[in-house]
Amino acid sequence: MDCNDIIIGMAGSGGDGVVSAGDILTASAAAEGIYAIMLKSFGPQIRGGESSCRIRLSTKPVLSQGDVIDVLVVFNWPDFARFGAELEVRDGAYVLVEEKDKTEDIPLPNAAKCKITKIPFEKLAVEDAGNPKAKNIVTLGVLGAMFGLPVEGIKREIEKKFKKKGPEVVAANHKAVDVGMEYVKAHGGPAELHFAHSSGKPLMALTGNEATAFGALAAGCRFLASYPITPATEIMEWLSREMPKFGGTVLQAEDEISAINAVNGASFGGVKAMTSTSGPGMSLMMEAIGLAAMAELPVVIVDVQRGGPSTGIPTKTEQADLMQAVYGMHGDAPHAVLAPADVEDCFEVAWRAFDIAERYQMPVIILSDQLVGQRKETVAPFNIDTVKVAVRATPDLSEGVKFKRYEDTPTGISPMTWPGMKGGEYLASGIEHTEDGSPSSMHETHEKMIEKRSRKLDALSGEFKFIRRYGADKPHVGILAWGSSKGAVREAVEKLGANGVSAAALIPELMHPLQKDEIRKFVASCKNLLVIEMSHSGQFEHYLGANGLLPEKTLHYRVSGGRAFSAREIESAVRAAAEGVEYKAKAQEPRRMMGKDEE
Amino acid sequence: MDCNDIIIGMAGSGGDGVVSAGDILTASAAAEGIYAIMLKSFGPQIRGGESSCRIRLSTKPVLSQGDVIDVLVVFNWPDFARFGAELEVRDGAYVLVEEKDKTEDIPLPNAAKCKITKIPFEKLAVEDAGNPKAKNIVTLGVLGAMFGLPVEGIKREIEKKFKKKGPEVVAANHKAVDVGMEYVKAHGGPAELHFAHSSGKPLMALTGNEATAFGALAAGCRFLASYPITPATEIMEWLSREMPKFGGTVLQAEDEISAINAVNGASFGGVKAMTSTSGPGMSLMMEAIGLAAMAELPVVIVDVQRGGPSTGIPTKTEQADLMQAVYGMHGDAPHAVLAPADVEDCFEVAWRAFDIAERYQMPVIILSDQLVGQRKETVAPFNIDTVKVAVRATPDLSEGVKFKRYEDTPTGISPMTWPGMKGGEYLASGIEHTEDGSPSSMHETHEKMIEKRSRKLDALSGEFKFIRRYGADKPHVGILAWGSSKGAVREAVEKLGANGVSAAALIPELMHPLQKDEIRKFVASCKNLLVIEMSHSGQFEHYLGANGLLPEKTLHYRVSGGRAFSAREIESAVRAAAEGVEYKAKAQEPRRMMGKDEE
Amino acid sequence: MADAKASPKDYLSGLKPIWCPGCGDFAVLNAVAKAFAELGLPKEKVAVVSGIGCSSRLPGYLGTYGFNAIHGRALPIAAGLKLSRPDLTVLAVGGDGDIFSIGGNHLPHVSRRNIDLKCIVMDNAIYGLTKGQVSPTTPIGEKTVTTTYGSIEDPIQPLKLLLSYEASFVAQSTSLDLNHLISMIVAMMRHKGFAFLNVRSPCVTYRGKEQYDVIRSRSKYIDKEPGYDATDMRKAWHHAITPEYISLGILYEKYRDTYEDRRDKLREAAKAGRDCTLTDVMKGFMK
Amino acid sequence: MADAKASPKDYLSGLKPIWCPGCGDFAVLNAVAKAFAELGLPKEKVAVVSGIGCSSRLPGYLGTYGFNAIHGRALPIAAGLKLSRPDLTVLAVGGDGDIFSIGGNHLPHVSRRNIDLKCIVMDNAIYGLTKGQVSPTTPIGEKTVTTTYGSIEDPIQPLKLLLSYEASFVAQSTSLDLNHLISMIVAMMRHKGFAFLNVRSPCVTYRGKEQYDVIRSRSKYIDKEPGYDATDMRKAWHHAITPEYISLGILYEKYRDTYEDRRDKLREAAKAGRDCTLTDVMKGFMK
Ligand SMILES: Cc1ncc(C[n+]2csc(CCOP(=O)(O)OP(=O)(O)O)c2C)c(N)n1
Ligand SMILES: Cc1ncc(C[n+]2csc(CCOP(=O)(O)OP(=O)(O)O)c2C)c(N)n1
Ligand code: SF4
Ligand code: SF4
Ligand SMILES: [Mg+2]
Ligand SMILES: [Mg+2]
Repeated sequence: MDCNDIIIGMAGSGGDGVVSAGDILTASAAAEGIYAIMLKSFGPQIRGGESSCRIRLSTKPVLSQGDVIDVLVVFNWPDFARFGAELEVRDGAYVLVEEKDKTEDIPLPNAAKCKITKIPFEKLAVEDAGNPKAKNIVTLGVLGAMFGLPVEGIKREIEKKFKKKGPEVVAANHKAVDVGMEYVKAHGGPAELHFAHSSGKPLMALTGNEATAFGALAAGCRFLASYPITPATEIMEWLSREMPKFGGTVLQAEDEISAINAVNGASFGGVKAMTSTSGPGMSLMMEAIGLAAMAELPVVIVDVQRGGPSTGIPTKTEQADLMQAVYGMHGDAPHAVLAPADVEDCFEVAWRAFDIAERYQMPVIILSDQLVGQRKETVAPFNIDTVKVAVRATPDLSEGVKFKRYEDTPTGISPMTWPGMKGGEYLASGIEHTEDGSPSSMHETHEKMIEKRSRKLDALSGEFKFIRRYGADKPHVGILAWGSSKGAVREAVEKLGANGVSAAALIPELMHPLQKDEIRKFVASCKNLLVIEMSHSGQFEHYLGANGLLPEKTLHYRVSGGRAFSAREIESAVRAAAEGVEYKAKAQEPRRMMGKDEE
Repeated sequence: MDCNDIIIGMAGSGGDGVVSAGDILTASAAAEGIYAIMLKSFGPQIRGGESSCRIRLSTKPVLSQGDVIDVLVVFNWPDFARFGAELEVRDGAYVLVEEKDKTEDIPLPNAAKCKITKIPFEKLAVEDAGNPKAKNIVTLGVLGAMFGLPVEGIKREIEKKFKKKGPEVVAANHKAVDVGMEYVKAHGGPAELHFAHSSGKPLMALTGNEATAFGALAAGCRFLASYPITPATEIMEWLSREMPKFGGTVLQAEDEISAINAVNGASFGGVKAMTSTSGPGMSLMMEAIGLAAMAELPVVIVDVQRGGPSTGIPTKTEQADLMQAVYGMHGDAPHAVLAPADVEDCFEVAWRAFDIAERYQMPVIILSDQLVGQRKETVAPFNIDTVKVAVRATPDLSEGVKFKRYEDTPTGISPMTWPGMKGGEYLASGIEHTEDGSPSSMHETHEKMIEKRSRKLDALSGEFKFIRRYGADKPHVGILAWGSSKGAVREAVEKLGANGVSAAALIPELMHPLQKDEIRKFVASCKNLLVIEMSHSGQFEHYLGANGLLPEKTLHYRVSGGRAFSAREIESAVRAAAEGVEYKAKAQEPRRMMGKDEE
Repeated sequence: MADAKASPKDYLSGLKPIWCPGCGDFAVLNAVAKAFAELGLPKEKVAVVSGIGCSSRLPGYLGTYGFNAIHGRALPIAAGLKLSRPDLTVLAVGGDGDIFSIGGNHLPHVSRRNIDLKCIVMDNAIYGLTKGQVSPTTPIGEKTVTTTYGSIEDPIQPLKLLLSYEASFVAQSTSLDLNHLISMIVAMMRHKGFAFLNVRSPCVTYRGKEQYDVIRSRSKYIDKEPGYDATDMRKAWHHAITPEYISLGILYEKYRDTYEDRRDKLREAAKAGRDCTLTDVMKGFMK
Repeated sequence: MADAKASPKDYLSGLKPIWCPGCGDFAVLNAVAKAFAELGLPKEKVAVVSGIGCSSRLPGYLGTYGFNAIHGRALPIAAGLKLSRPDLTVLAVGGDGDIFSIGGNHLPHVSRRNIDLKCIVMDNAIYGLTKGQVSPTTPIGEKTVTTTYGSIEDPIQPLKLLLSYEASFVAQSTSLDLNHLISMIVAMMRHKGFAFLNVRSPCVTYRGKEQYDVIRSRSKYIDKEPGYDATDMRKAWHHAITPEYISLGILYEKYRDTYEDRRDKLREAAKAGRDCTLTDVMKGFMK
């Protein structure tokens, strides 16, 4: 059976190299022009713990990580069990297991409906490939031969990857691929399931965090100060490698407070600057983001959301920093919030964040999440020419013209200077101030200046459109969702449409200020409205309510984080909404398989 | 003309002692059983700058600081001008000025309509009382004799105040009072306006911050860690004096992060603990408040709001930390928010905050503000017997019973232990955890535990009622307001009612979780709904919207902070709302009087 | 108070550590349990507080009260706990990132206050949990995931800092010498006042197994020198900053009033000889 | 670059300070303006960054670029500014609460990095702006509004801390001696690397005018001693901790590579001899 969309899952111990095999597979897909999304997952151990990955390959752009797995490779079942619902397999799936595993012990609820195939991975690696560590590479050979994956591409990737270690290493790994392929040929040959593809234009393979970092660099960001935190650290790691090549600076600050304030300082100096963090770091940055709002400094803050509250679940996604991003500062502190919905978006959102920050002189928060930030996708090379490199409005400093740094203008944007500009000297401050920057504690000044600053949001929402709509024009069920939910939502909308269910989705990417008119138009066009989000308390729904955008009857589908949405569950939620009822996710079955839950 | 409600304003330089005169007047009112509210205001200078106070005296409980001033004493007009709208005088007011001041220079817009009285304050102090520093005391004598204020009470307060300095000092100050009184007798005698009062039961005179501190002490708080910040510092100052007497500890921490975390530590130890701060400090505390939510620790945080964002206006009030208090933490972090509406409330809200925190094992934020926190009011002695001293639910630790710290219960409240309890050892953590406290990164655990924690809010809003309603049953205009706005709102509602305008107000004091049913009922009973708040962006209105509580057409009256609401402007807003239109505050007239606005 | 039959195992929770095989933190866990047993501490009277990091997982592996809090805040939490519950034994633990970087501002203040709590840093000169970023104790020139081209920052010298903060007990040990480590923990727990112990605890995953050799070859047991006087600040200083060797042992120990001692006196002064009631206090508002 | 005709007045904004009459901070303001004039700094190339406090009002009184930011964060803001704009002269100023208490964690890190910026603390041993609370440099026993019964905390010793942080320039002066103050500011501005100046600047309102006498009677100009060697850390240490007198002058000054120097080299290493384009970088995603 030919297919052009296949999902492969692998699980094993740290030493089994399943993630590295996944990386090679994804990279070779990219090189062949095949679309892919790869998710990795690790246990709490830094080393030697369990790890897994799931790769969806398709000849068409893939929207989400996909629902159930078509081909599963498991080196170790206890390891597999730790990933619970993340690795659900479909009925009829191929399950490749170690030869020694007993079929009756396989803890899949639908094991009886799967095609269990025993393969002596370990033995092949040790005896035939001559290297116990090459088990994952042997596996790639097996997968390639069984399911028609791009084996030549895999070999090329292996070559690139091991080149530095010398030709012997490359040859040994190539041999491991061959060992796997030959084993398949000798034992039953290719499976019925065949991934039919032909080579296309090469794609890039990168994570959302890398795309964000690259977008910032392209926008002209030349200063990053951050403090390490999962799942945002890759932004700093990538920029610490690339930024110096462009004469920029990456500072690993002593904490997040220092990081955001260094960014405030750099921005005051006229340099485009950014910091990257996750929830706990965001919480620490609130005061200084408010300072940027008050002093009207262009700064960009990336929050790659993870499970919360507090330390929460650092390695998994959630969408529950939304209210903090919008309302987390004390006082009325105007700023913007943008949310990327996939890896490609990360690039655009990053440069647009700088565009907004620099032109409107305010903090812009990029609200990414672990699911977009850390997943790897194949995407077409970015069109760098689309990037607008924003320039701040500067004042007339000629003799005799009085420069007022915080001049009250119709848009609220006051032309600004920075050190080095003669005659543009001014005092930036977090204390309330008059148009010329002098401190003031008068209500009248406050009212006027707070009005001026907030006017920038009106100007922004008037000028800037960043919202996406998918599906039917007058849907039976209209979905409002945001951020990384987009993939599964869009996929569900398309599937439902193909199956005669009229659905549509609106995904705002400018989260604050909201484009209220667009949302109102959408809401008015829907028979039933369904808000979908990964926040137990329903932050997005509350936020829409706060903006007066929800009709009396709004349905919702919300779960807490710790996993990705699947298109399948969204479909179910939409089908329920079509009947006017709310869908509740079933308690996940695989959970019962686990021994101890603690990590 | 007799009156039983009089507003006196005074303005001068730091050395003039107007605030100290106001304090004496307020204290003597309290001793006589007269109701009073006193507001002070200072320029940005620490010393030697301008200062002013306004005291409203009444034989009935006073709800707000009052609108326009009946009697104004000005030692120095440039100083007066800095207070702009804060010291507006009514037509027909008595204005007492230094003899040397030229009537035509008096910069009051309605000067022509005022009764300008020239008095040689300086000269009386220097020549007759023999002490240039006694000008303010002379003034008290003048005011007493002219308007029938309780002169004997004033003398008694002076005695108490100066006792420590010796009988000569007391006598000299008594003489200053006499000098003032005699001057009045000799020059025109008592004014027509006469404050008619008789002595009643003595009242206390205290600020909201003091009442908050006392409420905490009464609730059993035995640990306070704070960092100084205006306008909250008095809470720490008061407790640093009183807490040690009760065997408690007050720690001035190195910063707010340390303060709130020390409080987390004390609470983990089973001790009732609190921190006090204002907006900038709150912003720094967000991470650790989230920790308390996750680790389910009872902690109390007081935020005495000031003008924001950022450093903003430290000495003046605003109601724009509401969204932060409710939504400022990353992730879904259940906690409660209470808002006192006047000085008396501060006491009750403080002990109730501990009651909620301890029983529900979560952070409780007291959202006070500068207007309640720093104003002085006379109130009847607190009934200490009403205070519930909460006790945490503890588990059965008998042999053989497995103690699960985070047991999933119907209310979400899990009996807890603290160090010292044998068999109750457990790991508190900010990382997601199972019922027995072990770390977990499974979605299923997360969903279950986040559900458990949020259930506490349902239990709380079901059990705890703290909301106040004033005015007509089926009002033409219903007001939703909160916190310190209450005074002016209630006064306006009563006045409007007396004038045949049917108005009502609902003031929730449990701000989070909201008592939705009560609010819905109220909203349904109103013809027009008006949301009143001191936040330019309309945080309260957004918050009500987020909770789905606002009808399609809601009117609002919002201003930024930096001043107090007057009942008069609320009246205007209600009258406009009765016509279905929104009221806009007029640009304040006094503003034009000022020279330079910067401070 | 001491429980004669205490065994180290009694102080463990039984949860299996998720540290990498070979991680230095295993030794610290063992040493803590052994020291607690040696001191016979009733386990319900002990609280171990940590921040976030590989090292901060430690309280979860103990059977005492524990608090695995947020990054960098072990010390203020421990301080709040100890100040309100002076009857407890309170130990704060964490990593070099946790305690010297994000939490760095708590050290001088807890030291100068001389709060009677203990602090162990598992110093591996790297951010372990977040997978290998530079830390304030990482040597200059070192390549990490955030210093691709080698670190350009001079590291801090923890012992020197703690001496200048006036910690009343400053010691160093390593995961390589379990007995020494136990003895240092026992000594710090016996000290009255703020006690600080830096443990060179290798991160085999991000700094390599070589760290064991580096530490082994450069260690010197300074307090085994005859006549070593731990109250001599100048000597302590010398051992703290010498580039020649890694000083192991108690560099400095000097008793002085604790915060708790002084607070007791303050309470007496406040009470001025009589018990105070809420009604008394309320009278203050009526002057 | 130097502007020969610069006068101190050119560096003032003309805004009237709101400090109390007699406040020590007036002298610091004057000294800064005079030092800038002496150095002939173009005022558009100077940025003065502060936190919040009486002392932090200073940038508002200068005519250079200024940033009156938030409490405790003058240093990280100044660091971000200097690192991204190495062509500027960047001075951070603040109070003892601002820089030693809430902002205390920025000092060790800015020092060890040796970022080429300057820091002046107006140390009045009290929280002035918030009306008289205890600060980390307030002497033990002192009564303040938050220490009704006298402070029970040992204060920090700023100079000692800065020395242990390896600040490459550590000096002290006072508001009482304008000429000395000017000379210290000039010296610190000429130093390449992180320079720290503690100024004993009396708060007459909350610590009393007596502070002037206390400082006057206890001051000693240590670097006026013949043969004083400011590169001798041990001597510096001695002067920093001696209880006998208040040491005035440059206690320590030693040049070493700045962060900026090292970063320049790092950039060269990263570029590896060729100019990099965005397209080159993007190719990295295609491996
Ligand atoms: C506020 C905050 N910032 C950052 C992090 C991410 N984080 C967790 S542990 C850690 C550092 C770990 O290093 P260290 O403290 O040395 O402990 P180790 O893992 O090396 O034992 C960091 C940066 C966090 N959890 N919270
Ligand atoms: C985050 C935060 N916490 C607290 C404050 C309140 N605050 C303003 S200035 C100050 C301390 C002032 O003392 P210091 O830094 O010594 O300066 P000085 O006024 O004595 O010059 C404090 C606590 C604040 N503005 N922001
Ligand atoms: S990463 Fe390093 S510190 Fe963390 S457990 Fe592994 S070896 Fe230990
Ligand atoms: S309060 Fe003290 S520090 Fe502040 S201006 Fe007055 S004298 Fe100076
Ligand atoms: Mg470490
Ligand atoms: Mg100070």
